[in-house]
Amino acid sequence: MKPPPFEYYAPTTVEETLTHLANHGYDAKPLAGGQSLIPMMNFRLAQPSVLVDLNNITDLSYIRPDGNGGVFIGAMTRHKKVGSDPLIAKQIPLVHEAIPNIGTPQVRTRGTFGGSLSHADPSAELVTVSVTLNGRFRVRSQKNERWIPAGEFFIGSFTSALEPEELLVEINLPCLPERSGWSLMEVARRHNDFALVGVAATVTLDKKGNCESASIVFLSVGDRPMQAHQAVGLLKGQKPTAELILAAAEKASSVDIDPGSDIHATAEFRRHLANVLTRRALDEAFNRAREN
Amino acid sequence: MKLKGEYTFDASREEVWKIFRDPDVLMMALPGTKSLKQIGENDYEGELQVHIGPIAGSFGGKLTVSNEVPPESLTLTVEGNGKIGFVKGAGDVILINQGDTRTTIQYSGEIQIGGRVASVGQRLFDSVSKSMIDQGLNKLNGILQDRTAVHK
Amino acid sequence: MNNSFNLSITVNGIQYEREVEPRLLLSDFLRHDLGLTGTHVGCEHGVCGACTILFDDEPARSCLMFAVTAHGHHVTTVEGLGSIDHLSPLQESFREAHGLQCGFCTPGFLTTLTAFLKENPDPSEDEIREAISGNLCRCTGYQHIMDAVKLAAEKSGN
Amino acid sequence: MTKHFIGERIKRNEDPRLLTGQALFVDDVEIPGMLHAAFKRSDYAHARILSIDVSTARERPGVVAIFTAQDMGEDWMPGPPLVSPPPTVKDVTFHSRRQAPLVKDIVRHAGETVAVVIAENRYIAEDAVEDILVEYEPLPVVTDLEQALAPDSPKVHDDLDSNLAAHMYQQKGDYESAKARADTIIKRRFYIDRGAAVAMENRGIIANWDEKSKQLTMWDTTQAPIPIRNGTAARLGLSDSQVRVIAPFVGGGFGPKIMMFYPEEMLLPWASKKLCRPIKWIEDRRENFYATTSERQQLHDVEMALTRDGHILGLKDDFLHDTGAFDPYGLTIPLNTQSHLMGSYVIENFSSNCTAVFTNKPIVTPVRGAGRQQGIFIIERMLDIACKELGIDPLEIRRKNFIPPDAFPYHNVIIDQAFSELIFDSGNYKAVFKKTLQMIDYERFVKEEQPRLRSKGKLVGIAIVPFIETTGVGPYEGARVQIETSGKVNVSTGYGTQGQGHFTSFAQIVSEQLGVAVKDVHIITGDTAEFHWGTGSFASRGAVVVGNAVHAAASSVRKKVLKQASKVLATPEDELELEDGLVRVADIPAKSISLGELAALANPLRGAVEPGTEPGLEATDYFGPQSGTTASGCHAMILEVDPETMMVDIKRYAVVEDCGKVLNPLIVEGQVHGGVSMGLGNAFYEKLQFDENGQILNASLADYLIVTSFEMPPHIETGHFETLSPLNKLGTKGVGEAGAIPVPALFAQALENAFQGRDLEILETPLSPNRLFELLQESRTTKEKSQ
Repeated sequence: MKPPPFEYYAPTTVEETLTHLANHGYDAKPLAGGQSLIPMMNFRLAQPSVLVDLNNITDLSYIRPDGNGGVFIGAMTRHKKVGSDPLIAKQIPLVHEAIPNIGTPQVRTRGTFGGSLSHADPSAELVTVSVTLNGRFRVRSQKNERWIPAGEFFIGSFTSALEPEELLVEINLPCLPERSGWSLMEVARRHNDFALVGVAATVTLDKKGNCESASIVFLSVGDRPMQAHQAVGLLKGQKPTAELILAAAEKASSVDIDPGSDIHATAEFRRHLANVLTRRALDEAFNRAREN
Repeated sequence: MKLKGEYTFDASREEVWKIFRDPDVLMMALPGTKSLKQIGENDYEGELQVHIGPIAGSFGGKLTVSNEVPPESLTLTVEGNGKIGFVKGAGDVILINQGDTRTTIQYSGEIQIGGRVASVGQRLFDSVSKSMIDQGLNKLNGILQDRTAVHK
Repeated sequence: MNNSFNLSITVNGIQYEREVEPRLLLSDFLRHDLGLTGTHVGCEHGVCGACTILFDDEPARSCLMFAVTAHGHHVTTVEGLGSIDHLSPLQESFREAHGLQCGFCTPGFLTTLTAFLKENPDPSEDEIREAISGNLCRCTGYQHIMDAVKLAAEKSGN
Repeated sequence: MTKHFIGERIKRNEDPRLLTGQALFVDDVEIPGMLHAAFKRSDYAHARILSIDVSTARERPGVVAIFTAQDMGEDWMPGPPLVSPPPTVKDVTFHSRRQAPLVKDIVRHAGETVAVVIAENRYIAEDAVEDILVEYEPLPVVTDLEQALAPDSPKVHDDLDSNLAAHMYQQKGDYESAKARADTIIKRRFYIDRGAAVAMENRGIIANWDEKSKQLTMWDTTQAPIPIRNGTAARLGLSDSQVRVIAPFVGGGFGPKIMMFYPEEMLLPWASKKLCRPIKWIEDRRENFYATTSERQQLHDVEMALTRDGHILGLKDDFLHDTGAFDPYGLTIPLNTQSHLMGSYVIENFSSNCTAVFTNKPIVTPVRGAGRQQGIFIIERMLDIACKELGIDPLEIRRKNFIPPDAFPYHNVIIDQAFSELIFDSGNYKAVFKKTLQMIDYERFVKEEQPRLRSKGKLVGIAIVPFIETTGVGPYEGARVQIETSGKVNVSTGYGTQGQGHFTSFAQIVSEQLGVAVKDVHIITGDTAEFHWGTGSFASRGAVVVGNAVHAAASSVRKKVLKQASKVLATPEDELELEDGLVRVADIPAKSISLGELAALANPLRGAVEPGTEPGLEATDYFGPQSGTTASGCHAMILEVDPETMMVDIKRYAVVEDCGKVLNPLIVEGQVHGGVSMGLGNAFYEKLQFDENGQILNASLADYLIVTSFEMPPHIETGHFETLSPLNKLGTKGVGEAGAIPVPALFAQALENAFQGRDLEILETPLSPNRLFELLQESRTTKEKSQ
């Protein structure tokens, strides 16, 4: 299991990188942490003819406040750094809770925030969480720069809105308003496995204690992070009673998602788990919202 | 692996049927099709360059159309071989009239995958095939609308 | 396409200059170019953890890195942790607690845990479990490995 | 009073090398000018090869040679059968079909070797493998055991009438008459699926033919170096003395590393001889799932005849056994299954038809447990079901039927894997059972804990399962023990070692005899240049068969030492003692001589030794038991299930092991822990997923789930119970596979106990959260129907 040959570039700046991407287009693949790409190359399922190694670009690894309580995260920031960052823990607790669910300790020392998002794996925690939080991504190419909302970034299985010559350089995650709660629930075969089903939820209560807004996004039940719009519709403006949460979980698992069957779980079992996890996630999220 | 789904085109059943029988259009629709040439009345031969995120592989193979009941239904059989494995599958496509400008197609079939991609790529299949089919059908719908636009 | 790359890397404190093909995996470079065969290769897709090394003192899968990416960095392999006559406290604890059988996965555990104990000298049971959850062992059922880590932590404690 | 070494928790001699990366594994061997091999394997499980085009591959720079079956002349042929069917079982049918180094015409399972590329490095070799174009005519595939025997089934070997690989009937007493007397007959069908061994080190081979010395040296991850040496010499038309096989440190075996001969094992020496270059092949993880053997798929139709009060009158089990595309290893696994179907119990009447079936799947040979786990799963499940049907307590029914301590040696009449009668030599099953119940605190849990937790909505279950393990079978092993003039002791054996601690446990046996420190005993295993005779590591036989050979050789050396010393020290032998590397006079410690000095005296440079004396302090001896020893044990478990997600959390685990005399408790406990982790895999995580086309759908460690630190119980409490085996001087019985054997039966019992009231009946293994979910759905719907 040895990777196929490729042309290799090790730029030290983003500009240099964008030039390589512009020159090679579809044949080029940026190499971030490599924790998803290199296994696929070792299996020879991925055979990029050009690799542009981002690991020598020093100024893409940072976490800083965005001024409105949210954070900017450099695309090459390693998971471990994000997981241990006090600002993230305080302002974006959902991400703080998501990090330990990513791969293994050894994967988290190499894997990067931007790499995980660009890989667009529908089973990836950060992919789901960034959509749940309404994050946005700064994307650059030689010619221009644009911000893409997380909700529009993931367009299919392992397929993002990135053009071949574009590079994801920065992630902006807003913090939750007050009276908000969050939760991430997963079921995986083994501790470190990709979740059979996972759900990330955030809720915000109004002063009367009704659900002002909510966001429920699933992983591993479709070809992209699946947003439970209908379930959220049920919650909005309502008192988050046990009955309402049950109804929302039912709606989310029966209507909002499109799970498939694979060797680890059937679609039916996935729907069942989605139901259970949504209920548990909303319970936890609303409880946290009441405390905050 | 079973494939099953539904898609509604904004065009009449006849128009949808036409493109389904037009290799040039199919070629544009099947993601990554490099070539597709008719080798018999109902047989096509082609080369497919699958490109989903980092996963890439080229398949050479045959596409056969059978059980034609114009413009209602047909069966598509594909057989492909490549470095990362092989694909074999057959699917029935039914076209359902939804008025003059809308047509729903229902497809259901079984696809077999073998070799490297089958043995280590399981987790990706379902979502990847979903993506590919959606991409393809959206493309087709786009093409259709351009055509109808031209006709008007 | 056989473009080669001049690699400069420090391994176990020694600096090496080598010309390598970009696709050469760091695991193969350490084992076959430098002859540091203590780093073992069990799956080459980043699951088993046998190939774990310390990359700038952080545990990383050497099968999921190209040697060229390690250019200008420093790496510690199991050979750098101790010697037959001077086992590190962790290595000694593995021996006392019988934390290894066939020993194939062991180098990955040792590198992972060396970094872990540095960050977390007094770990809880669950923290140890988490720390080794990215290393597969088929012989021990992990119990004696857990014991070994506790033992090493106690030792360094007093 | 001499010091004791046997039975002590002694740190392992081999560890310092393994802990510092200084232990030699096959892939660590580097030879100047070494080439690297990679195999083109079939993507299809069943297909006719129409053409193989290697022209592009040959062009690739760095490619040295490419071989297909066509290039091998007659040498492409399969080797001789490895293990013959039991001659002692009457009317046994056996169709022997073996794998070839390279397939000539028809591939019969996915992953079969079609061509080999030999190149300057592995990267290039793999590039070239991708260049090879093979044109196949796909043939219909059969993977299902029952379908395989259907008249219209595709045939794996078209020269046979059917896919029946073997048939074997064994009986004890007369089941039909027992059935006639029975108050209850319980019938069930059980399905056991296939799992992989997944040693952390994949297989690897280096072959180095030296044209000048006409010597072949082979490094191989094999569990059986001597047979590999003999077979390789025979295949290549060389004498045994021209072939040296070295099995250095091996990263886990668990059975499959013994499967002589793997295609790669036949091909590498052949190619090295042809090219006169050293060649290395290291299996990669994906290959390992296809190219290395696996085990356990069986389909059982079982009948148990009982009295109203739960006495077993008879057991009938007709089962199908999947042997994959070939059957080089004979009937070892199904023989083990039959040998364990009666478990720890007195069953006077037994009847078992075993039908081995060819399928288009990789070859089946023993994996840790080797058919025993299936047998124990059946008998223990049947007892649990009987309890429910008869309203008897699960502990009671077992106590009732245990073979009593005074019944040993207990004759089971049928033939076991050693081709001799299945005789249980020793044990005390009741006492081991009792001890296990105490360790898990069974009574209190069931009376107090469980009700309390259940009232809190916690779904907790408890289980206890006793088991036996046939171990330590022949034919024989040998060892040579020699005291060096340094006073250190050298021991060599032809046995292979894969982590079992032989460098320490064998040393302890020597130390016990010669009074030298364990660290001063140097054990050499797995090098045919060091010891000429042996069979291999299988059937949990190392401690028993090699251990006793080492013991015998060490005792002979001890005699020589005493004889010599009594002359030198002018003291009668019975007044001498061996301790701290010295021979000394018991009452006058000052009066002594070191073993090193004695060794020097035993190998003089001048003068004459007495006629008949052998030089040196050295002895070689062998041990060949008439029949195997039967170890036993008992496992207990407490688990909790999340009733919604079906995730299982094991809370407590207890094991009592009776492997006779324990040589080193530390090592025995390690063996047990490892076995349990593998058994848990077979119960809930590890299933090789084949689709109907014979494709393995989870040929990676990301999808094939071996347990991690989190899936294991927080702690496995281990207790030892020693009933010495009368069959060998040390009194040892094997323990290598024991840990894995009862786990699936135990796990199933615990789940049913946790779901009591939900009429969950588990008739299969491995399970999964998804499968458990389905079973509970089914039980619900059947309930609704019945209401």
